[in-house]
Amino acid sequence: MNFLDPRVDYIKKRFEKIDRVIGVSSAKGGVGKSTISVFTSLLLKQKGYKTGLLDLDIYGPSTHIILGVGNKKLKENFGVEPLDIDNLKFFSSIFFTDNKPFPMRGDELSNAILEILTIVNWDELDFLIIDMPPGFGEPTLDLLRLIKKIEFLIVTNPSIISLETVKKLIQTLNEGKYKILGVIENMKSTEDDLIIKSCKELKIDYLGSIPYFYDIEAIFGNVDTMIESNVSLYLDRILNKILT
Amino acid sequence: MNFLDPRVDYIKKRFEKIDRVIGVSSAKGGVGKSTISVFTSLLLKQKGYKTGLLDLDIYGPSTHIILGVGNKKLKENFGVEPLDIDNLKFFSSIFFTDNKPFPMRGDELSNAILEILTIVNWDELDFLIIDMPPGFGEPTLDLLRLIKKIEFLIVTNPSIISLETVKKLIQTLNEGKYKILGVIENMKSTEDDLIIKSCKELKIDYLGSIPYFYDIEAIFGNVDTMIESNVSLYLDRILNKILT
Amino acid sequence: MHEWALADAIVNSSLKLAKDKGLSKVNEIFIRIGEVNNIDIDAFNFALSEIMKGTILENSKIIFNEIQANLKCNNCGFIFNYKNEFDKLSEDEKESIHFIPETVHIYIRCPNCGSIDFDFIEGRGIFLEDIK
Amino acid sequence: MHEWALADAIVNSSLKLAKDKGLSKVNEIFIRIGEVNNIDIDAFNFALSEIMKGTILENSKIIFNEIQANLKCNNCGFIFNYKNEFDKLSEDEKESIHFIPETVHIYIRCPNCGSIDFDFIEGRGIFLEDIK
Ligand SMILES: Nc1ncnc2c1ncn2[C@@H]1O[C@H](COP(=O)(O)OP(=O)(O)O)[C@@H](O)[C@H]1O
Ligand SMILES: Nc1ncnc2c1ncn2[C@@H]1O[C@H](COP(=O)(O)OP(=O)(O)O)[C@@H](O)[C@H]1O
Ligand SMILES: [Mg+2]
Ligand SMILES: [Mg+2]
Ligand SMILES: [Mg+2]
Ligand SMILES: [Mg+2]
Ligand code: NI
Ligand code: NI
Ligand SMILES: [Zn+2]
Ligand SMILES: [Zn+2]
Repeated sequence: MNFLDPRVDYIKKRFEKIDRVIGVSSAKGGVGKSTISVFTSLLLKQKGYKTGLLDLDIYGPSTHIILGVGNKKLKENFGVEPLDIDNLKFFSSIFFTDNKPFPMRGDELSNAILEILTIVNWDELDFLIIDMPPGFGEPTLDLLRLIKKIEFLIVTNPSIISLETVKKLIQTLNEGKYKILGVIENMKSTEDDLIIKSCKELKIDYLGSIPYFYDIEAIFGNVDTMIESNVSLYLDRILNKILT
Repeated sequence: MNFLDPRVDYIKKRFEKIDRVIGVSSAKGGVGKSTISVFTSLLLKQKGYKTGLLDLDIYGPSTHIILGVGNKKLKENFGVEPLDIDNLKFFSSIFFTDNKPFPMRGDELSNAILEILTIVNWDELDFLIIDMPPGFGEPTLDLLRLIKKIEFLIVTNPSIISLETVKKLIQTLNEGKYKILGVIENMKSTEDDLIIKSCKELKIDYLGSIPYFYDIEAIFGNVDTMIESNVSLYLDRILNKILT
Repeated sequence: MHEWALADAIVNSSLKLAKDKGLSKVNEIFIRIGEVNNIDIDAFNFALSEIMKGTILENSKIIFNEIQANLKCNNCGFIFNYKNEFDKLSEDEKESIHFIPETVHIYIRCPNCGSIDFDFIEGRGIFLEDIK
Repeated sequence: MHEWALADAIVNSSLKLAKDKGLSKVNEIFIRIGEVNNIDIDAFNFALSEIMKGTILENSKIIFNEIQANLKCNNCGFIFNYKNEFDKLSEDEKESIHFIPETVHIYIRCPNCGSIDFDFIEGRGIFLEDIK
């Protein structure tokens, strides 16, 4: 079709009201993107920033589990309003999927993402944290295309397998001259410096590490405990580096 | 286009010569799909089965790292021949990507997958193990569409987050009446029975667990050591359940 | 009424297009509406006219081109009409599709083979066709 | 020569189509070849005639319809000709694309904006157009 899709420009307009858009990415799965997205947005709102959290992992949404949010009906107001969780604005596709499987091909996924970016009314924000899915498909390509000011917070664990994919992401972002805030090494349990060394080689900021916490899931769902947790302690030091 | 894509029927023909096609899946990332795919195929070929391993995680291929295989030129013979690793037939897109990032939209990914299924000449096999990417997009949908006899070996770790996505995969496969071999609980480090219980509820076979091995990556790249390792010891017991 | 956001997006694009076309006044706006979006046309129309007030679009005639939705199954090739399947859904399911049309993949199956793997051929999305 | 596999696939589909059409002998086979696949036509032709031997396709005339490849950038909208970009590649890169055409996403960039995010408009793939 050669008709004008009004979403493309409207998304740009919506995002003008958001100061900083941070994509939490790694291209690799299971490294802690969702966990770090949630804790990051909780810490930012705790510091008084107007903060939003958008779960764009539509095949495998997880942030609602970490936050302990069930199905809710969202209010409508120039689109739909994100859920307000004690001042954190939160949107996940689960509000429309009844938490059912949502299999679809990439062009449909892209359409769903554009629709979400169009209709969710974040209003003014200091930070929008976007929890990204693994891979190099539509979610990443559409954000790169639509939100040029997006900054990337890259997450890896201390594994050669994750590192391999993370390197590819960094290469792609560098080539497109996108802003990379740096790398967080999550689930660190030894003094191994594989990731630190690789960051040096790649000329990327190594922002710090978060230890492997055996029982991390025990605090999921309890926002206050999460903010007071050791995870937050470590993450807070890291975030201070990117808040300047 | 309304022209006939000869790949669709040809893929079905190629797969007629393969006895059992096993997709190692979870829809969730980082749970050990690639690790289990590699160890499974090594164990099967060790038992004397004609075995192939296909890495379909084209955004984040990992099996070559676990196997310790670098860039190779494949032989051509009615297509391209998979690499022969001491009798294991192995194909990964990395042989054509120079290990560079391979970002693309889903329809292109689908095309790449169809091309690979068309040109790779597995010849006769007892088992083809397919390492699946996370998500619910083209790789899964195309396999469901093209290879009706595919069986699924589902991998999760002992996490509520992974379980949530794995449940959705099982629901989708059940609905389509695809064969599910069962669930492997990988990286188990406590006696928690979350996964066992959920398998009962879902009426899915719980095949067993593989412990969390701190230094698992130390043996990656050394095929003989991998076959002799504790990982293989645990996995072997699991595989015996699906070899009957 | 999330129709307000969609109307706002259409107005935004119409103003841009008017600029590109060098128009100082717009009299007609042609909007293509896919059946799947299940738009409340009255609400949409009202939102449009409110948002257009004070712009060069004010008082434009809105011409809606409503497109029936058809789907094609990737598994069996069957082409099917959306409406028949849609009518079977609950109000909540209909509402989800209204907000995110791709949720059809959750709530609808190919009536021929039961597959989840189908695509829209047409009838999805809201587009600005033209302005005059 | 991986052309053998592609030829085998075309023969496979032609035989099926002949059956569907109720043909007892085929005389002409129309094949659409995308530029991106960079097929060695002589080798392909040879493979086809060898594989067709002893079937109702034997001695058919093969009519190739070669389609130029054009790409469209999703980032900036630019439409560009594939050939110009292809000519700049190394032999190894060309060979990768010959096997898996989508590897263009690795080796080629939008000449206007440098983006990796472009799609084929046409000129990718090998299709059976018709048989007679
Ligand atoms: N620092 C940590 N220590 C221990 N487990 C963690 C840590 N961070 C995340 N996890 C766990 O690891 C798994 C993957 O985390 P998740 O945030 O879902 O990753 P991703 O979003 O990258 O797929 C989850 O089960 C989560 O509970
Ligand atoms: N049983 C295990 N114990 C410890 N680490 C493991 C185990 N299985 C896999 N891993 C590690 O976990 C990470 C994810 O495994 P991987 O096979 O890449 O998962 P997936 O393919 O599901 O993304 C890798 O770094 C791998 O080395
Ligand atoms: Mg996640
Ligand atoms: Mg993997
Ligand atoms: Mg489609
Ligand atoms: Mg395309
Ligand atoms: Ni509405
Ligand atoms: Ni060839
Ligand atoms: Zn169907
Ligand atoms: Zn471009």
